[in-house]
Amino acid sequence: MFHEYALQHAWLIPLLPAIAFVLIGLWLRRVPLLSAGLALAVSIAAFLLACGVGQAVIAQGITVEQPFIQRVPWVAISGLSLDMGVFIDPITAMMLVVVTLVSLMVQIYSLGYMQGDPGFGRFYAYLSLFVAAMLGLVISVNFIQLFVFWELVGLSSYLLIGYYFYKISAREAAKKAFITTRIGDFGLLLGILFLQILFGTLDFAQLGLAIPAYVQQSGTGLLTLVALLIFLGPIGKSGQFPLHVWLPDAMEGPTPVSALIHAATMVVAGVYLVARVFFLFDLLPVALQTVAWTGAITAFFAASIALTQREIKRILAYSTISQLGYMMLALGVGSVTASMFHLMTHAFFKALLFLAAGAVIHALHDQNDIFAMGGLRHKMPVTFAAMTVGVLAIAGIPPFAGFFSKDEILLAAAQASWPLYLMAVVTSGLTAFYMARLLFVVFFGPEKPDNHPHEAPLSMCIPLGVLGVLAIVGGFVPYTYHFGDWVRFGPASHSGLDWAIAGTSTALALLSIGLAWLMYGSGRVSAERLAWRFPGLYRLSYHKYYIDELYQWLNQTVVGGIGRALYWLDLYVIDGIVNGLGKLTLRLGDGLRKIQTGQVQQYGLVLFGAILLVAAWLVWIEPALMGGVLS
Amino acid sequence: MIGLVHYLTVGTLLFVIGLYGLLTKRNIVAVLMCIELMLNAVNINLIAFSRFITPELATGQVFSLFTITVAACEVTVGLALVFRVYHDRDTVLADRLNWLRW
Amino acid sequence: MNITLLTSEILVVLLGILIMLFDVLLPRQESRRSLGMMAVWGTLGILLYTFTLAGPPATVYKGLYVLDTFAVFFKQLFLVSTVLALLFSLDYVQDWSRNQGEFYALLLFAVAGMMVMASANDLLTIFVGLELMTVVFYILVGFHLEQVKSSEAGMKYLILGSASSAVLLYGMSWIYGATGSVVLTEIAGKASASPAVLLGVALMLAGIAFKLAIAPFHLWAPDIYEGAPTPITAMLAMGSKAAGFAILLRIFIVALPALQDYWLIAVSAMAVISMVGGTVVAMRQTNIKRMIGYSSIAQAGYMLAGLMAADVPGVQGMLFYAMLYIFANVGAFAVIVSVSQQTGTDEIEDFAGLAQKSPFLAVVMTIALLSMAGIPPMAGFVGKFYIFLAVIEQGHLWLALIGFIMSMVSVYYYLLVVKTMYMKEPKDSRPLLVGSSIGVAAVASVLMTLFLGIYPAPLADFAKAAAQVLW
Amino acid sequence: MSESASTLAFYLLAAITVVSAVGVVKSHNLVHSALLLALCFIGVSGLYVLLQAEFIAAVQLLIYSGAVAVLLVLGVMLTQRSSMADSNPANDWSRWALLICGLLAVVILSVVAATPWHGSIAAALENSIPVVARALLTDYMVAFETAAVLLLAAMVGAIVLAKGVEEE
Amino acid sequence: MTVFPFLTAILFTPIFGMLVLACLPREAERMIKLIAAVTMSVAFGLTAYLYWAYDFARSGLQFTESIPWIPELGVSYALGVDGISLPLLFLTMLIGLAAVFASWKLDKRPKEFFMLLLILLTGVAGTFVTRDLFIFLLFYELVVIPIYIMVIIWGSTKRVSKEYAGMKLTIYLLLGSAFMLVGVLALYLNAYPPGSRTFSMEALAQAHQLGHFSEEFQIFAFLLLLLGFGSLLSMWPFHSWSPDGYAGAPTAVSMIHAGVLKKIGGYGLIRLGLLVLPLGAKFWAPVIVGLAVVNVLYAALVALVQKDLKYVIGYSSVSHMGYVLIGFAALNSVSINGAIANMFAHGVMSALFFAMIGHVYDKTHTRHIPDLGGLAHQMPRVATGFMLAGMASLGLPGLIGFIPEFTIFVGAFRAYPWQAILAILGIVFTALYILRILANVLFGPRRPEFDHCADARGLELVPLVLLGSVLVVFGIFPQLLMGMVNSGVEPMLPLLAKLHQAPSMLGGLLK
Repeated sequence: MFHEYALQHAWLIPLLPAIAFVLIGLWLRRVPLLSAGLALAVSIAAFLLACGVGQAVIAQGITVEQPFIQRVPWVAISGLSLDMGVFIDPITAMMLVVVTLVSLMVQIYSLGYMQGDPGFGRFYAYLSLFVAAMLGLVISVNFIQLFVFWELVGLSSYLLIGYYFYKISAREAAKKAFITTRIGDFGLLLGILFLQILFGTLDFAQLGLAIPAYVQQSGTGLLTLVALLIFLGPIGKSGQFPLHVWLPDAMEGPTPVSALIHAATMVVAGVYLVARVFFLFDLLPVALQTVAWTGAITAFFAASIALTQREIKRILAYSTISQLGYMMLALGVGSVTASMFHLMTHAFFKALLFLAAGAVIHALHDQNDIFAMGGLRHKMPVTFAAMTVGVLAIAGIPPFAGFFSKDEILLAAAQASWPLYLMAVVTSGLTAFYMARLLFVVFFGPEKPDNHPHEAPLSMCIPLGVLGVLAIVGGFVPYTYHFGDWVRFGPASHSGLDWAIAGTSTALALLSIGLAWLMYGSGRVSAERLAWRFPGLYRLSYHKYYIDELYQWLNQTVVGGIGRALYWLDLYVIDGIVNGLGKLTLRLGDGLRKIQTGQVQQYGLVLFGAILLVAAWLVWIEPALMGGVLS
Repeated sequence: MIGLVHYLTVGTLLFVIGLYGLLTKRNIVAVLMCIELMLNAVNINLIAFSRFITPELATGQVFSLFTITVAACEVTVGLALVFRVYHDRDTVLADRLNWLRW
Repeated sequence: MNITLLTSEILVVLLGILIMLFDVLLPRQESRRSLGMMAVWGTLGILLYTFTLAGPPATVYKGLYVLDTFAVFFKQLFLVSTVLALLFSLDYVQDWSRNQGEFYALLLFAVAGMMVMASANDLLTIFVGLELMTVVFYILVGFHLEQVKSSEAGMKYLILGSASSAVLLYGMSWIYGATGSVVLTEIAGKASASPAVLLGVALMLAGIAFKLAIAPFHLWAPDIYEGAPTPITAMLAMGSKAAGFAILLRIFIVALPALQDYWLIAVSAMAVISMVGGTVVAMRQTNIKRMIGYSSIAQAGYMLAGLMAADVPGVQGMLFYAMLYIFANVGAFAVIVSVSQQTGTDEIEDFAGLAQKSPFLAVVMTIALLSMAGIPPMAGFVGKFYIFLAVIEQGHLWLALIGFIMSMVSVYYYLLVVKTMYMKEPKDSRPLLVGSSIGVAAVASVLMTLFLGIYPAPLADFAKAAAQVLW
Repeated sequence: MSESASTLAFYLLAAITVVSAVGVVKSHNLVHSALLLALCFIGVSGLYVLLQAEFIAAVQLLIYSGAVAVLLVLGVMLTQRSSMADSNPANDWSRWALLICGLLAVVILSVVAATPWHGSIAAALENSIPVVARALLTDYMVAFETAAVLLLAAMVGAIVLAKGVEEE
Repeated sequence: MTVFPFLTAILFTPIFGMLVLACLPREAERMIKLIAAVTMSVAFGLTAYLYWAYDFARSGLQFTESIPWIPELGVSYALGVDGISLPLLFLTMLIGLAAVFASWKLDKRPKEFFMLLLILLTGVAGTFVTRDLFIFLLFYELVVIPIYIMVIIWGSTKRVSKEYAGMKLTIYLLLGSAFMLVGVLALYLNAYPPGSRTFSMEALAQAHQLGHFSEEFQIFAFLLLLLGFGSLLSMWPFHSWSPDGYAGAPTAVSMIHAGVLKKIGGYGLIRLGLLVLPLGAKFWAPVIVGLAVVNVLYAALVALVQKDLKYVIGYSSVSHMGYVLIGFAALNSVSINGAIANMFAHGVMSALFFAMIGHVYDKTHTRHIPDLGGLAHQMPRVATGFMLAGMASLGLPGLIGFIPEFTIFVGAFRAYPWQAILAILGIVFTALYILRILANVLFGPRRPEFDHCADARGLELVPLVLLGSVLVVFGIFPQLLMGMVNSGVEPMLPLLAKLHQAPSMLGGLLK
């Protein structure tokens, strides 16, 4: 049985791309076709295996409560043993399918997009590494494995963002991504260490049993701290406020990379992590609240920035941050189902959006500014269609995929607390507005004479088609097939659509789109005038609330300043003491040397002076001392 | 009654006088003379001890004989060196001998 | 009366007289190198003969002159250093127009004096032996008739040396006066902490410390080391110093152990001042002989530190150190002689590029200097190890700490020489030819230095046997 | 000799010795110094006689007052070509030298005073020469022989060093 | 016992090679290099065999040899390796072999260079294989002088002159060793009564168990050892020799010094400090932890503002040694495992770093970071090496650096949570400076002035391949290393358990 085989060999899913990475990286790099072929073949195999795993989950009735687990020892020393393994439950299966599917699409797309690039082989090597890392993360059986692959994901994203390493901006963006996520990883690592110290194990299954018992016994104080530390990791990786700054810059990488990593899959690792260890968060109301508020603030905040951005990929990047905020919000209000559902649909439509944007950029020879585009709907009909589907999906217009998942989140939020719900709803309106703005500016209006766009090649259109279909049906189909029965935490909570909430959000989205049409489609309302009317707000939004500048200052002035100060200390105090001692000795040598005047009678004076001292010491002082001691 | 202490006192005085000369006379020949004074002081000590401490053994007398011999040798060699220095440097002043220093 | 015990001393003196005779008999023009070879082989023969002397202690007459393992150890030490010093004297003195025969003969007389010191068991014999050695050294220091520095050095040495002899003698007279004896073993029984004895101890300590160039009685040493003919500098550093230690140990361990509490503090102060002062001042020297002069002050300090332990291991360490110091010095001076033969001066700058002109000499010099610094696997390390082991065992940890720190600081100036040899480019490209006799001395020094550093057991056992005699 | 006579003799001789020694050091004329030195040696030999060491006294007269003093005068003559008037100057460190010498004298004298001397009540040897002679050739034979070598070496050395001057 | 004396063979192979070199004329440059390479290959091969043949199950010292040497002092020529020393020995030979190839292009006085290199390697290897403290000391200082000569002849003068750098390195370490020597002597004397004294490390450790060392003595002696080993390990504030020294030294010396020589300090702390003077170690542990935290953060921050590549790596090694110190001072089996493993890991990565810097410097004649850039264009292989070393340095999982660091953190967190948190903060700064140099040196626009610079090729690739593959293989299969180390740490478990109750200087104050 294939699904049985797939389940038993699930470890092959990350391993295959890893092997591909090694092979391509070491030997095949120079042969583009072979590289791409190998990477694609491996991706297809991984996708098939992932589907097999999915099938096995359904067929064998693997549930969240009864996952399928394999473990092998990795490191075993006295006092600490770490395993690697496979942990399959419905959430994992869903992630496996999504990741392999999207990555497969991106790899096909890249055949066309990256054609002729000198680093073609290298690109596929990196992609394979990324896929391997991400899949390894997904099937993690314990925290350490998760952390290992978490970091590897970070590495591959570093490599891919910096793919155009000759561009200063790309190089800096890569660095920024790595370091920003590292700050989050610091917290994650601390959290992991706490867990290791507290429970002596990092295994998800074992922790799932141990933590509730611990909470019963010792309360939640320390564990809340642990959970918040762990949450720092997702904040970094999933671009949550305030560590979101790397994500927009990450768009320096090739567009397929943006699609794959910084939209659809990698950034959701944080969300996935929280979902995976929800057994921990679930018991800690404070931690949950933090997650929820972080998510909500991020969602709103990123959307408000996206309103004014000009670069197409940047707008999409902020929308990603915003949507990730949604997912976090969902988790924070306790709905793993909604979060995961949105994660899946978002993967489809965001990949679609990015790939379509990539097609546009590709067609316009790396033009990125949306206001330099315009009227592309005639020349690029496929791309236009794909983009439209994507925009409608993200805006939450029924029956596109986004509608269903977003609705579940809004519902969960509404049930939890009304401020959160309000923020979510407003954000959804903003989302619809800026996405529509993007669509109208790029595809409508007059054509720009300088542009000579052409439709994307077939290899790029196929993924657009596939993802487009998924963006349309990806919400409705799972919804009808009771997604929430499988992907959940705790008992399944199958609630139907709440028509009030759905209606509100849909109406708001349509209104926003209409407003966008007025401003950017037909030009009835001047966007400039609006910006001029609220200069502070506009500038705040356009400059991304100056958070980048803050970090820049922290890094350059504070950290660099401390570094320089310490270096000064090192050079002039610590080393100064060392050199000073050395110099002092030499000076002393010079001084003592001068005693040696060459005057024989001065030598005599010193000589007899010393004799006098010795004699006086022995004859007078010492007997007195000894007498004193004795008596 | 003149006893050991008296002789030792004379010896002491002779020793420090010689020493003073050794340290202050510029002429090397004078310095050599002062060294002889110091050795004589030692001899006074030895003979006095020989008389008052070990009169029957005369160890001090034997010792002083050797001292005299050694002193003679030293002064001989010293004068020969004075000639050499005088030949090389045209001086017999001790404080001019400062080419070797530091 | 067992006159055969004096054979080795008699042979040395006879060898010296024989050389003087041959010097007269040889035609004036003929090279005097043969005399040097005669001295070398003769001394070597006597050295071999001394190996038959091992055995229970024996005395010549009434115990005033003893031949024990301690004496044999030092005699062999003197003979070894003489053989090696003679080997590189051959090249050094062969340019002299005359007096070569006298040079060898006098050197041998000095050795005879040292050998007497090693065996002497009474203050009188010690004094006469010491004077034989020092008077001969006054002569030899001023022996380089063509060098102005030489006569100045000789004169200075004589003035200060005689003064210190007078002090030593004065000290002996007080001891004699207080105890009524000059025989060490008898003094041991009678010495009490009376002022006269203490004064005697102080004056003798100062007098011997002068011979050892222990700070603050060291001021003569750098000047004389610089001015003396190089082989004599070597002998001063090796033989004279070792002989000084021989009598120091005899007097203070055999005769004055009862006053240990009194002299130990003075000894420790002197050891510390020597170690620190010698090391610090040596750092700023530009003349290699002068630098070795200062370093020898520090070395004497290390050896003196062994006396602080005042037990068998301590003395064993001192003896071991004295022996290995011979080999280190021989290596260094052999190279100095070779280099100054070519350049005519003894400045450290002249060693520039030696590693390229003569890698062999550079290696010899490096090993010799590092042995002095006490870096393993050279013998110097083991020597310091023995000494400070004993010192720590007696509870003077601070002294060992100062000692080790100073020996590591001393690496600085030794390395300056190494740097000059290895890093700087040679001033001229003439290859430096190494004379065969110097080569032999250098090879012997390197081999022994490494051997003693890696396998010190035989010498250590010998030194221990020698040290045990004193108790 | 009666006790008072010997006391008187002692003080006289001691005075001669010390005063002439001071003269040696203080005189500005080197020849005067040399002559005073000889006088000092004679005084010392007188003290030896008082100590009943006649043989040593004789040796002292012969070697010191005779040979050494003459040798020194010879040295003075050979190296001093200009006038003798200021041939024996002092250097600038006399104050320090005085301090050291004074303190040293204090130390030594305090020792002399403080030491409980274990004097022997035995009378001096009537004739110490045989005792000395026997000691020289038995107990101190090695030292005696060594001294012989020392004399030989000093002679050879002195000749070599001094000859270097003559021939040039 | 007629077993082949592997350790002696390993120890004497470089000496033998050195003697062969001594006999060659100095013009035979290629021959000299070949012989050096063959020598080191043989030594490396033998060591690798030992690593493979070591029996985990038996643990403890294996491949032992023992010949009485100086019976009077209780010195014997005793060799043996366990799970602590064998990885370090392996590291020595690995880096030694790499260093030979990293110096392949050297054309200034190669004969002397390779002779000194072989002496140096013998010295380092000797400290790891010996079981006798005396022999340990012999080898410990043997290494200093060749390094000095190599620095002054083949080094480079940048911020400080090479003479200064060499002298500072030498004197600094020797001064440190002076304290250590006194400590060792005191140890030796206090261990057993006269007559039954011995320098055998096992016997000294035994002496502690017999209660021969009072607590006061242990505290004092440990301080002396700490001063010596700590300065070798560049413990703050005794670290300032390290960046200057590495900057002045030629590539091979930097590799060996940063790679293995420094580790002798850590090795000594564990072998002597912990096993022989456990109460002393316990007493000083809080201080060491404090200093180690300073090491980590301070050096990382200073590395951040350096302009010279070698200084960055120099300070980076100071920073990493902080982790080793923390691991040591936490005094539990996990952390000590991590400390030893981290020494190995850091050795490999820093050697690779220095090899790559050496290559870059050879070609571009500069190490000034602002002058460099975009080298990935001209030298992709070197760039790969840099990336590997850098990523290992910032503790990327899958490379060798991660598991040791993680283990240290786990162990340290248990004993000193607050200090551990500060130290873990170091990983952020490490990332900052590592990524900074990677970005500035490797990436960025192509610079035409470096177009003539060739990538590593042929034998120059050996260091990269050798060290890089160890980085990756040991990273993916950390048990290869951790299992070995653990077999060395396991015998300490009873000791560590007992130590748990022992008092420390700051009592429970900081805990």
